[in-house]
Amino acid sequence: MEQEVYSTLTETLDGLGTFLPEIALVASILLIFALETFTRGLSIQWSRVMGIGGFMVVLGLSLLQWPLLDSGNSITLFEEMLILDRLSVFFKILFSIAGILVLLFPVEINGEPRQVAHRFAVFAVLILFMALGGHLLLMASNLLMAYMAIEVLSISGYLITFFRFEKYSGEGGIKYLIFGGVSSAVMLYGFSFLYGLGGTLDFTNPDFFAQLSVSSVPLLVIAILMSLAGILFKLSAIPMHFWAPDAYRVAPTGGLAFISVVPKIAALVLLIRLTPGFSDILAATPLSWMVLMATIAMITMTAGNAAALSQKNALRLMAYSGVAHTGFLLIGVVVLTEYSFYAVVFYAVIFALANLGTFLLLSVYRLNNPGLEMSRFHGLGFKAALPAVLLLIGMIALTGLPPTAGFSGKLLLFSSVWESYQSIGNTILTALLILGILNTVVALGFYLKIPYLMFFRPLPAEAPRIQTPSLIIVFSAMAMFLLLYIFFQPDSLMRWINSINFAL
Amino acid sequence: MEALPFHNWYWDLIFLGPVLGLILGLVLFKKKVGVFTTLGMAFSTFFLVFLCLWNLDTPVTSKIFNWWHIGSGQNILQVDILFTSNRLTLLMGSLVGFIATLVFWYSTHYEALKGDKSRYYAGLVLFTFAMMGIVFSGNLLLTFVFWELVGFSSWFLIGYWHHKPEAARAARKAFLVNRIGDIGFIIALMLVGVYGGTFDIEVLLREAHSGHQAWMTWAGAGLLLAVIGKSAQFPLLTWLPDAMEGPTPVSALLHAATMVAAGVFLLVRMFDFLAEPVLTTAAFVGGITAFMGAFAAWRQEDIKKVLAFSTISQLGFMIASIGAGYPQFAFLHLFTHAFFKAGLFLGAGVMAHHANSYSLEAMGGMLKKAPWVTYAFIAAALALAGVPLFSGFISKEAILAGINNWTAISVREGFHSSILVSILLWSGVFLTAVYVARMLGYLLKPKNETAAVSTPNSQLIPVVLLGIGSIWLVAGLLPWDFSQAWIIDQSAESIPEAPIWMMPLTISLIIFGGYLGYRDVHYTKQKAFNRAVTNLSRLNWQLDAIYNAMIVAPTLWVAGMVRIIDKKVLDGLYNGAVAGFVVVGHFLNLVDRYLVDGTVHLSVYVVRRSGVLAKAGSGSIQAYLIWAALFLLVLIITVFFMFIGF
Amino acid sequence: MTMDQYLLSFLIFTPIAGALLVLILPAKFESQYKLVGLGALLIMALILIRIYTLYDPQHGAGVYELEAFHFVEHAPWFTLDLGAIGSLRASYLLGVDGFSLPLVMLSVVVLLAGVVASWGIKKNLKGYFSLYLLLSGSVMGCFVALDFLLFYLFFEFLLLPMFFLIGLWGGLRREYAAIKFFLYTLLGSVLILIVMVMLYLSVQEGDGEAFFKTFNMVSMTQAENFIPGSALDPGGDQMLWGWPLRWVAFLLLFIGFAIKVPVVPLHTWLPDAHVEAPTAISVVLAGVLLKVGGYGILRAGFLIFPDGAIEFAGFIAVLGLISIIYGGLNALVSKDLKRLVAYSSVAHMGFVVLGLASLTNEGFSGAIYQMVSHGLISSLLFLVAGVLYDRTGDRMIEKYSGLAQKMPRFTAISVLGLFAALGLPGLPGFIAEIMVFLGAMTAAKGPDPLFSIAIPILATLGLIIGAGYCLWVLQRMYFGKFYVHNPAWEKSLIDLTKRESILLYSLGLLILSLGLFPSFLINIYEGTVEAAVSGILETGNAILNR
Amino acid sequence: MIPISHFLLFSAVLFGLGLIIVFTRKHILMVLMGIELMLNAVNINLAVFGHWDTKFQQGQIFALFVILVAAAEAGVALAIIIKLFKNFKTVDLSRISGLKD
Amino acid sequence: MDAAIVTFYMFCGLAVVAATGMVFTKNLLYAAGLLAIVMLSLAVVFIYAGAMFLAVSQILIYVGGILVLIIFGVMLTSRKPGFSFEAGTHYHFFGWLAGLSIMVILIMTILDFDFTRWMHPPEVPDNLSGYTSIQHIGVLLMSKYLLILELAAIFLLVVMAGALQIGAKEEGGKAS
Repeated sequence: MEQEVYSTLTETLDGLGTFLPEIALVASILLIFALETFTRGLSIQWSRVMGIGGFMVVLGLSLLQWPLLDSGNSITLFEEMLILDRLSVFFKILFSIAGILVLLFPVEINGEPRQVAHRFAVFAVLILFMALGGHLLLMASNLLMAYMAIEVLSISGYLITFFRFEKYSGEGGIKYLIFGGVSSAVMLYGFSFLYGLGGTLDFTNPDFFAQLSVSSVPLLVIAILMSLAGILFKLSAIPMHFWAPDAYRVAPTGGLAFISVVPKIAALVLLIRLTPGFSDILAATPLSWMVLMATIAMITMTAGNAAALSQKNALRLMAYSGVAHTGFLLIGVVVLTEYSFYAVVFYAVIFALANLGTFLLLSVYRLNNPGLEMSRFHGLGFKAALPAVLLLIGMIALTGLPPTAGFSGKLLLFSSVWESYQSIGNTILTALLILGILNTVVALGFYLKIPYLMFFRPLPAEAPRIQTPSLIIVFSAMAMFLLLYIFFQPDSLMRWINSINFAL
Repeated sequence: MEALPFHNWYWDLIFLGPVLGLILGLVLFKKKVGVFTTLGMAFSTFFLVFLCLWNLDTPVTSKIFNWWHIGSGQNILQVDILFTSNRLTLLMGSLVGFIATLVFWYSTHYEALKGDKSRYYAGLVLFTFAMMGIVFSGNLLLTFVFWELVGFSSWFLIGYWHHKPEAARAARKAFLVNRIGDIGFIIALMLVGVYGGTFDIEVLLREAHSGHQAWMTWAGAGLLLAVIGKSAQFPLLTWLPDAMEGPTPVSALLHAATMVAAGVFLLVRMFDFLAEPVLTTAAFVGGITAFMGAFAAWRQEDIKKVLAFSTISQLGFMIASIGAGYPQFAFLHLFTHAFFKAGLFLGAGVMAHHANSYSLEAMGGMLKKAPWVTYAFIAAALALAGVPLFSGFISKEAILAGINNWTAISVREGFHSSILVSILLWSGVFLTAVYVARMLGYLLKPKNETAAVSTPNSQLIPVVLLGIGSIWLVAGLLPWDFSQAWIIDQSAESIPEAPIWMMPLTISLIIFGGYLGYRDVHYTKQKAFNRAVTNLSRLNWQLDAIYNAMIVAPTLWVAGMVRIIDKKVLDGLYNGAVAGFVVVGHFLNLVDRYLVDGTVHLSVYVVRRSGVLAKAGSGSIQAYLIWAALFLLVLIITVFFMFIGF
Repeated sequence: MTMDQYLLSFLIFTPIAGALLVLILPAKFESQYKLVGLGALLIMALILIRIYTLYDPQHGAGVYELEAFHFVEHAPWFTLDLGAIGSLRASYLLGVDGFSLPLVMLSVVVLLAGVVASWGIKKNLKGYFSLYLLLSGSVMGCFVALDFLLFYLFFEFLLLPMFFLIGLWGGLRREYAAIKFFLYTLLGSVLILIVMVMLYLSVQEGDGEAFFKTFNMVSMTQAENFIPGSALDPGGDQMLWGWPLRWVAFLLLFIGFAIKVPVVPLHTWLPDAHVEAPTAISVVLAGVLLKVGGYGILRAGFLIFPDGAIEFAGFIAVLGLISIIYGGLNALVSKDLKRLVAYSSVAHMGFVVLGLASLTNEGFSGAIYQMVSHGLISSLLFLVAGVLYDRTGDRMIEKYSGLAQKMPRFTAISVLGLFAALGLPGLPGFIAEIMVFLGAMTAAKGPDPLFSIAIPILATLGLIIGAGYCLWVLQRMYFGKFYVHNPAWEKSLIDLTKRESILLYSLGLLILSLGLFPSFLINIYEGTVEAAVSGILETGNAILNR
Repeated sequence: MIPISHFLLFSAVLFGLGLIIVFTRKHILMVLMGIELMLNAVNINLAVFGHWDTKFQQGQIFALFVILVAAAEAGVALAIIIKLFKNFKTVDLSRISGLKD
Repeated sequence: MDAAIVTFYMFCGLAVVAATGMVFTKNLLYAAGLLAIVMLSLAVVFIYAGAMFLAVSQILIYVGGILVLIIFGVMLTSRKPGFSFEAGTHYHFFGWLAGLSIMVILIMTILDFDFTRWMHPPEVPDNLSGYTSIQHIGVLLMSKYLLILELAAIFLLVVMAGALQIGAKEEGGKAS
């Protein structure tokens, strides 16, 4: 026993070397706390610098991990708690970049200046914390770890949602929280059965799925469905998406950008890791994983689009847009072929990029229009052309039209569906393909709504002056440029993705 | 006579004379553009006559250049610019040139054309040019090009006084009705191009000569349809009377040598190509038209209308003759008709100038006012009526003989209804005499007005020339023997013998008809029957009303329906597709409500209908949760059913 | 001259550079934007002249071999590694053959006319001219791209500038029209996208070492480039819902492009878009954009899926016939001059479809000729409507009468345009239509029971209807007693200005010369047409009889 | 020896009751209590399954962390509820509906 | 029947009755009390499941922490004159439908399941024979689950900071 403890601790210590990015995240959190506590409080600028610095370090460390892992390699850490492979490193890099951008957003915290500074420090911490949760979920190979990571993401999400400190913050936050609480309880209930039937929490352990597949009965199906609930909640897929519009409506734009990207992608990675096992064990039941996921994907994208059509608020619109995109991301896990894996990773990157860029621009408009009501976008395209045009590009990218990488992403995704249809021949795939493509058309109806209002409606007489913080414009322009660039040179991104090992 | 070597530049002389005249006139002396154009036309005509003298019996076809072609090797379809000079084309060309020259000349002092005449002469030149094209073209497609150009220039000239709504309407009607006929031409072209593989008329005629094929019948039928349109035959005859809205010289040109003659000419030209059924149809069409036109001419009030219907009727004679298998006689009649009809129109123009009106009532006492013109007019009118010693007698006699022969043969072969054609034609002869006499009666009715207006020489001379051209000498030396007419190519086909009873019968019909017609001038009693006849005649058998009710109105109705389909159904489909999965029951309501407001509103509507997902009723988080749970339940229950084997 | 290799790129990027220039120039130079636009288009015209002088039909027909194309530019674009199923390669592949060159020429002319017609634009010049130039570049790209992805890119790129040009500078219901246009066309392009996906997953090309999935449209035309067993393999028998997959793909592609053409019943976006768009944009829309549809059907539909083309020829011909009659009848009852012209476009493009469906030399020639001639004629007619609209702001036919007395020159050019539209011989529409008729008649000889002789014969009805509405317009608007609905217009109705005269007369002259000298155009494409037709029939029948 | 299924049935009942509370009660705190009830039900499952996992005791440890997280969540919830109460003067979920389209 | 087993079912019954009471009671404070009863009963149930450590934690954290927090919440949010601890219900039909059906389905599936694998008592590995389960868990927490434990620490720290920041009074006199 002692020996085992010793070896475990040694392994843990050894593992720390490959855990540096997360350590850096924790360190920055602690550092900000320490400075906040032991000085007279950090100014906004300093919090920002600290947070961004932290993310920079994380970014650097994550980049260092990339060559460490050959494409085939994966390292398990902390007694099979975590698994480090290129997939997780890839998204860690993305998360760090997202984190840097998110901290650059204009401060949207209400309150008296000194308090705002305090609050911003906590906000920075929460962003870092959410990134930590994201990292852990990316690497999770254990249901306990996954649960903890999901909870980290959730709770930091609830808190971030509140961090505008306005009247409705509480409502959005509590709705998010209740929904999250219930869905995590449901998920846990599912996990408990998975644990009980599988005998272990470590889902990379071959025993786990082997044990599970012995007991292929309704209970197992229910356990899987209930476990999915929590993951779908993080993905904001239907039917677990209801929190999104309300939470999006009140959350600070920066935090929102992070919430809309990090938990979603991290949960997607978890789902990617679970998919082979789940689809294997479900193969023995009448419920096929492919049909299940395809159904959820179809419903999600369709309902998300349909709901988005009627929105009058840009943030709610973005919420439903996120829902619809979840549907598209789920296409990738319907059939997890190598191609669809590449496609979905590609799509996720593009989605993150477009979403971040769009939120950056929306934050500009939010300075004068805190609720981002669409009715107040009228004519702004002529008032300030540059952000409007950039927003247009972002929206086109989200729609998935050329010449933006959104199109490349959709193209690859649909191609992968078609390719697997060709090899499998399941008709639900054609349905998925057709519905997905039709949804692209429908999506146009709402994505272009804001640019449409900005260009096609006259400017009201008492139009507010638009502040255009140059830094934000520069960064969003960079994001949009990247979207254009990746369309023209998709191989620049694909080369990276190709070196991720699909075998997981 | 020894034939001249034929050079391609001859065609330049033939075609470009009036064009150069026009251009020269426009450039040099705009006021005298008419004179220049007339000179140019006269030059071309002289050249044509000259060619007639030398080259009448040596057919030449010259290829000017390749216009376009499709394909290569075996499958090539060539469209060459081909011009053919042979007996028929040269004679026709000379005729067109002659009449055109006179009309051009006449027009130089035509008072109703005020001010700038360059537009008018441009139209005339185009008209003649196109007609020449039809005459000489050796390529059926090219013929069609000119054919349409004739249509276009007639549209242009009929609508010359475009500020008059009637003129504009008449122009449109003329072109449209012609267009209907042209459909036949296009179908013929399609068949010829696809099955014949060439548009070369000579080749086609040769091919047809060596044996008729089925497609030729249909192509011929198409051509006949085109001719029916262009030559104003039944049932497409309504446009010609309306075309009187144009200037009178234009009418003269149109009736005599260019437009309507083109139809007859085409049938003559393509005669070998036409199959038996087509010809029979043509005979009937011609017979019916000859009768209908003559009847319609009977009670007209307007001298130009009388003349217009007479043209229709005479064209009917020609078509019937072709149908009976005697294109030469048709051509002979075309030839004589050109002279006297041009004379009639030009004369009528002068007289109308004197009477300040085209109304027959106003025409009295012409003999005093413009004696020479009136004499010429009477000569031409007598020719029209087919009075012996005038050209019309010869040609009409020929046609009647031909028809008689054809009927006899047909009846012998058991085709008894061919008698109808004979009867119709004879009645046509009779009615012609009636309306000519009636017209002359009005003309000669004494009237006590002495407002003498002098007639300029440029008008007097053409009319008189044409009047002279109406006597028998124009056709042949012997005023009673059509077979000796110099136009007739004796070698070409068998010339039927006229039965001995024919000439007396015609003459007596003419005398009787003339008597009746002359009495008709003074006929004032208003009997119901008489009124009905008058209405029927004056309104041309009510054809306009019938066509309006049967063709125009239904077409517009269909178009309106299509419009509604377009607006309601197809737009509705679009809007409905945007609406997505809205229940069918809502569909119609939807279209009505959102047709105008459009897509944006529609999508909102869709979501209001299907937006339960977004709203879940109350907007409360627990409702959301319940929805999610129900969703999960549905999933689970589905799975259970799957387990059971549902 | 080495620059000659890159002529096509210049053609695409000159207007795009112009657009950038307009964007960069500060608002101070606002009045110069149109000059930039004009300059860019003039440079394009010069490039085009250079292309035309260098173009030698003897060099090759194009269609099936990349070597036989002209001015080919081939550069790698990107290569994506897709894991187990191999790599995907897209290239920057440009080239013209007899199909594209006439349309390129047409586009340059129409775009030039459009820029002159835009002279009167007052609102937001920067946006207008930059979008216009962007549109010009995309149009060029559409016609010269030989890589499907590149083509699709340009095809989609037509959409957004057009959306804004209609939606921002259009008439009263511009927004409705813009959205409708957008959604319709997007639907079409989505269908095309599906087929594109199927295609590139099925076609491969090798570079000596390895095989790549490719977007190369020229490679897609050859059966041996299809991967055996792949979805669209001509040798395979993949089915979808009981239909051969290749047929399904062909139909999707056809519908996608048919929306753009437009073919009844997918046309309802067109009248609205045309009516609401500003004059210059209507001109471009009718003159160029519709042709992209026809070109797409030919290049992507018929050449890649010859079996589908043969199989559905009758069906397509019926659609073309319906378009002809249906568009004509609609035009007959249109009250708005622009709407009338728009519906006449539907009818005229129906001839294109009918010609293509005939799968004969004549039909193809006619279709291309019709595209060019309709491009010019409809441009002229839209400009005519625009002249009137500029004067009075109203285009209702019933509100005018006797315009000929006030505006003789305007009337003259209108007469030319309308008679060209109704297919008067001597004008290009006639040549195109007669070729289409010949083609359809030839095709009617074939075995397809649907493609009967009734189709060409019924199609001739379209000519009567066409004459009906054209002449009716002339009679109602131009002839008769002078009358305008609003007395104030009497003063504003002046005859053509110098700019308008130059524009309209030169277009008229072009139309006339095209009508008189068709060989000028036919020579460019006849070899291509022959190669295409024989190729389609050969490979198509080979696939069908397999 | 109590059969494992009895534990599981017990937990299922508790879980269901928790769900019903979450669904039907208007008071936020009641909803929170419902969630706690559900989490407790989960813990029963984990604990009872963990009984057989003697080597790593994952069940118990999982349950432990569930309790921990639940506590944290309750803390956050309370903080938000207090703010909410300040702004809305109510904690009745049916009356907190400022965010609607 | 063994008295221990009877005790187990008693506590189970108690918990279920208390939970059912929570569903129906109008008074918040009663509900909190009932929740306490449920949790305490559960602690007993945990012992029967062999989870001593958990039982202790349950009492400590749940009853001592969370429940107190909730009662705090109840008190803090009822500072209104005339406020009774009443809490209404809604969504009677769909709420009960969804909840009950899920419950029934769960019960049915559990009844359907074959639990023979869990019939035999757990095997204790040799190297653990000397330890109690509480000791074992302690060791595990410090070795295998060290990472999670640390994470939990950070978790609590951050959540506390966040919750404090949210719950703190507004500065500058804007406090309400």
